[in-house]
Amino acid sequence: MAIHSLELPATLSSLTTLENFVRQAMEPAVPSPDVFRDIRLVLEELLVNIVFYAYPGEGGKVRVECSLDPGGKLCIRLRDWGIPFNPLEYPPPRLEGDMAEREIGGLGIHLVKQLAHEIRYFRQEDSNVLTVCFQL
Amino acid sequence: MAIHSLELPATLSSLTTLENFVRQAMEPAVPSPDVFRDIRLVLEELLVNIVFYAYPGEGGKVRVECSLDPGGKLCIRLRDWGIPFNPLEYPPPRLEGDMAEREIGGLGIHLVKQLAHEIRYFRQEDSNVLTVCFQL
Amino acid sequence: MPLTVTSMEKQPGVFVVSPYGSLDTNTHTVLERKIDFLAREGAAKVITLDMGGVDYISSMGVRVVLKTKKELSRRGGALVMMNLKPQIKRVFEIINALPTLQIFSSLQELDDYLTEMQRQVVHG
Amino acid sequence: MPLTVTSMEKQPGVFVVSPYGSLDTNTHTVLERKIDFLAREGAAKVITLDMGGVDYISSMGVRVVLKTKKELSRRGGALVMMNLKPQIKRVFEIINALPTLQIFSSLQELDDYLTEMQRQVVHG
Ligand SMILES: Nc1ncnc2c1ncn2[C@@H]1O[C@H](COP(=O)(O)OP(=O)(O)O)[C@@H](O)[C@H]1O
Ligand SMILES: Nc1ncnc2c1ncn2[C@@H]1O[C@H](COP(=O)(O)OP(=O)(O)O)[C@@H](O)[C@H]1O
Repeated sequence: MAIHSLELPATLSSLTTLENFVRQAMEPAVPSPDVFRDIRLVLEELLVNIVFYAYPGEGGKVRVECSLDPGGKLCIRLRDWGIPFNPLEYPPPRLEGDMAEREIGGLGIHLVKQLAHEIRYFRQEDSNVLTVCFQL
Repeated sequence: MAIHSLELPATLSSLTTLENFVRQAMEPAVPSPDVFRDIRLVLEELLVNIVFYAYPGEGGKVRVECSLDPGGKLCIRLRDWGIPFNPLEYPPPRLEGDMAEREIGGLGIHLVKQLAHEIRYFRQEDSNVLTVCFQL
Repeated sequence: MPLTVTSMEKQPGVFVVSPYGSLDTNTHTVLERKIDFLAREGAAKVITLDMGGVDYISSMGVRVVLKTKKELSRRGGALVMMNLKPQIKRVFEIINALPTLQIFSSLQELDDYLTEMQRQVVHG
Repeated sequence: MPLTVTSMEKQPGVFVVSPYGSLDTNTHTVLERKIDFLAREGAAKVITLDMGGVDYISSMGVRVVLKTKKELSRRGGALVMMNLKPQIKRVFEIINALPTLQIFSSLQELDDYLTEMQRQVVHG
């Protein structure tokens, strides 16, 4: 099982690089457009959150690892060295009532939880390690 | 006098490519950081305006040509095939009074006019040709 | 994938805005600025987002839609949507934004709504 | 050049926000979202933008500053700036935004202002 890995600065411009990297790591598997879109959405929400929130100090980096098992399960592991944050424990946003009335927030993590087929989080030394898996 | 040219899609992600292209076209001249920042700002404002406004239809492209004369004058010519628009005729924004009170707009072209050392515009067939020059 | 945005004025202050491409973190500014522009230069009150050309949206795209709705409501206008592809509808569904957003399924339905809106804007 | 943004709460609702890098079309979202976050989670009323780390700003960066000022004023708060590098000051100068923006030249001056602001927010 090949593992591809990459280290990126935690900036918005890393988004395209990350997407292309994961696309290549999936080969030769060809996910359906729907699954591919879900993967892309989960990656965007997670990377963007690292950019916005993980490093309240001077910025930092993200490490990505991708692995595809013979059964067609793709796992993407994102590691950052930012403040401890476990998205699995983050409370779901208030979803009732008129969206346009309330402050807009908490949508990203909710989307990730709904779209990833599997999510695991652990804190390892000074890093957050989040793994999301998809059955291609 | 070498002329470098490049064609780009009129999208926000072309901004970095455009900046790098112009940086290379300037070589071996080394502008002062101040002039370089002005060039970058003018390019950003112009490209972003083409992205936002030139193609109200389905999007389009931009053609860039750079030339540096022996006297150290750098000219950058941007061509788009969008709606006719002559920024030199665009009225200056209202600059008096409390900025935060009024709608925010018209700043980009004003900045370009103040920062470029020379600006020329002509409409050629179905394209807008805008040339901005800087003495490096 | 980049984003391009076209717009059309149906009646004074009533616009159909059609984004085309991906509505995400790197592109949402294009839609945001187009809407700002229509609000400023076109005195936009009612905006119909024709989402037929959008095949990807992230939470940043959703923010632009919800913020625009908020801003237009504040000014007595409205934002409605039409032609959502299944994958786009799904994103709005997951965050339960569909009840908030008026979604039209036919042009006729939209036109009836706009006529009613226009009557209110003019007389209200 | 990317943009990173740090923030510090000086008093309840009073923040110093320090962008670092380029404040342009591709990066302004980072500052915009940080400010949204402080408004939502920190009930930010008064924001001091410490611009000491910003060495490039385009009209998109200026928009974020002016929009934030507008929004905070609407809620009875304020936006002020400090430590503008000459090249940043020049951009605000060209568009004549300096009279609108309160610029502080020393920490002492800022602190006096914040104390006065805080008194008004608490008692007003
Ligand atoms: N990587 C992260 N590190 C630290 N905090 C985070 C991270 N991702 C998200 N958060 C926190 O979780 C909150 C919810 O995130 P999200 O669901 O993406 O919505 P939003 O960004 O709109 O608030 C954020 O406001 C932030 O406080
Ligand atoms: N390349 C262009 N093609 C067509 N119209 C343009 C172009 N650039 C600018 N404009 C028009 O000029 C106006 C002023 O542009 P600008 O000074 O950059 O400020 P802003 O984008 O904030 O309005 C725009 O609102 C738009 O109507």
